[in-house]
Amino acid sequence: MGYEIRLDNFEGPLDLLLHLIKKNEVDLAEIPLVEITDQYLEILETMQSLNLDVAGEFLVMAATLIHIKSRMLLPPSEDETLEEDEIDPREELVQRLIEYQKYKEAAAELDTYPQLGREVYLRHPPLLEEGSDDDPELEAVGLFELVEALRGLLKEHPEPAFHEVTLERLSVVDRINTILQRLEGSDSLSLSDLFDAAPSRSEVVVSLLALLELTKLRVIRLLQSRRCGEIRLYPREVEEGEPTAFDEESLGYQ
Amino acid sequence: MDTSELKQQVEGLLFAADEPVTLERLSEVLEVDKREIEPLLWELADDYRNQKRGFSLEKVAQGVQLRSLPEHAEAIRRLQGARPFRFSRAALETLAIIAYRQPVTRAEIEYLRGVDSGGVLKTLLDKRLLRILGKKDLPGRPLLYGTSRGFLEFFGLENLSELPSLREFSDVQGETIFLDGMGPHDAP
Amino acid sequence: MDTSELKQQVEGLLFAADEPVTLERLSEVLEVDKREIEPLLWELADDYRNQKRGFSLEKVAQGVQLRSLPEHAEAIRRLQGARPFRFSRAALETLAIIAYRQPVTRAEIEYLRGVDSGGVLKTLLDKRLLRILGKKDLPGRPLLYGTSRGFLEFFGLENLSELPSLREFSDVQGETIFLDGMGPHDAP
Repeated sequence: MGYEIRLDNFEGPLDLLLHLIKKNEVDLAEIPLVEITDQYLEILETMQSLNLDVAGEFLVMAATLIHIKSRMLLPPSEDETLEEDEIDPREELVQRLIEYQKYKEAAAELDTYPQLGREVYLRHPPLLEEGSDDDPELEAVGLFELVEALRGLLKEHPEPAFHEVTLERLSVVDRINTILQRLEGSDSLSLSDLFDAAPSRSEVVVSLLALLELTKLRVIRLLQSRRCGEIRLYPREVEEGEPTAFDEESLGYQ
Repeated sequence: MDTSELKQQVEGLLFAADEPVTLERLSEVLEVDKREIEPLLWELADDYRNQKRGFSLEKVAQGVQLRSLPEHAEAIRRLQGARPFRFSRAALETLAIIAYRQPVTRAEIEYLRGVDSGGVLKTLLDKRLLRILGKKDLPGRPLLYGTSRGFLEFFGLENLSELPSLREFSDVQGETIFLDGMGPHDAP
Repeated sequence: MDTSELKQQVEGLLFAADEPVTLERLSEVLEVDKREIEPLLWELADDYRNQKRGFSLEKVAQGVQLRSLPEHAEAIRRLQGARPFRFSRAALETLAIIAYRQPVTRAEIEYLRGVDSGGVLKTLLDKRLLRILGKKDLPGRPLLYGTSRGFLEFFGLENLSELPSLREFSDVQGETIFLDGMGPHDAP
């Protein structure tokens, strides 16, 4: 082809086809299908001869193109009998390319809109403690929100490997004390502050147990400023005589 | 409460809100008629512009919200030590398809894009830019996807009608279609 | 950058900062001498006071921060408080676990959620979305929870088999899902 093409520069076979069509300076209504098909197959062959993976979608499209090409070679009379109940695959491909092109353009235009975290930033107001203690009221909520809540939860705890937890009793105590240390001298901590970039499952579980203990012991409060918002830890005011550090015995983990 | 006090309070609420606030909500919270509050919002928006304040009042997702100015984005990023957020092309294409065609199934998206879109859908759901609208009345009852309020907030849109209009190609015959305006991947 | 532009940018940074910012940090981020920035901070603080803005610039913890006014605390609480959607995430999660995993004990729910769920369970029972199905044959005989008729009515379901299948979600996630095959883990 005389120029280098990398498949991973393309979103998929439709994207690659649009590229070839543009390269050949033709219009969608008059795609020189034989030529385009040959070019497309040539690229795939080059990729394969270089032992580069070609995603299945590209191969499926190759098969479609070959199918269309072979149909175009059939005598037209036979074609007509097929047209009754079958969509012309060439017509279908052109329609898909048109549609794809439309959304591709819309996506590019959407990308020019000011976006949060790129052009625009918001205030992150601190939450007022009182606001979030009320009981949840029942108001319209969709069934799918229910499922999404569960999905979010499972995303956070992907595998049910609860047997890993059992040997972590010392760590719960350590974790509690680490959390208290971190909380010292700050107004609040976000839940995500407690974890490294990629916490192990047992780390997460131990931290959650630690938070549970701390909440039970009324040492901290867990508050959320909005539904599904970030959860933050707030220290409760320590009254005289309350323990400020914890050992295993005081937690019943002996 | 006199007008200047009310205006101050409206600003205080906008300042403390963590999501776009509707006029109704402001009226409810302040127990003041909407018609009294609305002009104050536009006064505030004008104040910010005329006095060259460091933020603006924008209409977003059927409400109003204080937002930083685009020309400060870089300095804000330096302050926060953050990188600019960038969507992948796959994510943008998928979002665009869903935004224009909702409710839409995963199969429809994949047919249009020509590639598996499960991973992208998951990412967009996790970022709360999408939501599940229900199930399609088809064998297998596939889920129907749509954009969420978060989508509007993310792109600073008041509602979906503010999306860029799709270029319509009524029929193929005789149309010169996409020789211009191709995406960024044309170069070898 | 002229002074009014610099002032605007300082305000923009204070607006977007999520914690108090020191003068040093502002100077570093804007690459402008502290002595140029400091007077602007006091100008801003004066502006807010004189123009009766809905927030103020306060010195806190070695830095400065935009803060809401104490006299607006009540209204802000109302704004942040009663939101239109009051189904908390905790309630939704708990309800979802029970719907898909019933009969289920409190310990199982808390294991999955990682937090105490007693309060939420009580609320959901009060709202008649749950019912007690019996007791589990385990030490301590923990209660078994399930969803009620009220739950079906609330979500407009004829019966539980109409719940969206989790497999549809696992398809999107590209992972296998979990709930079947979770053993009992009620023991402490």
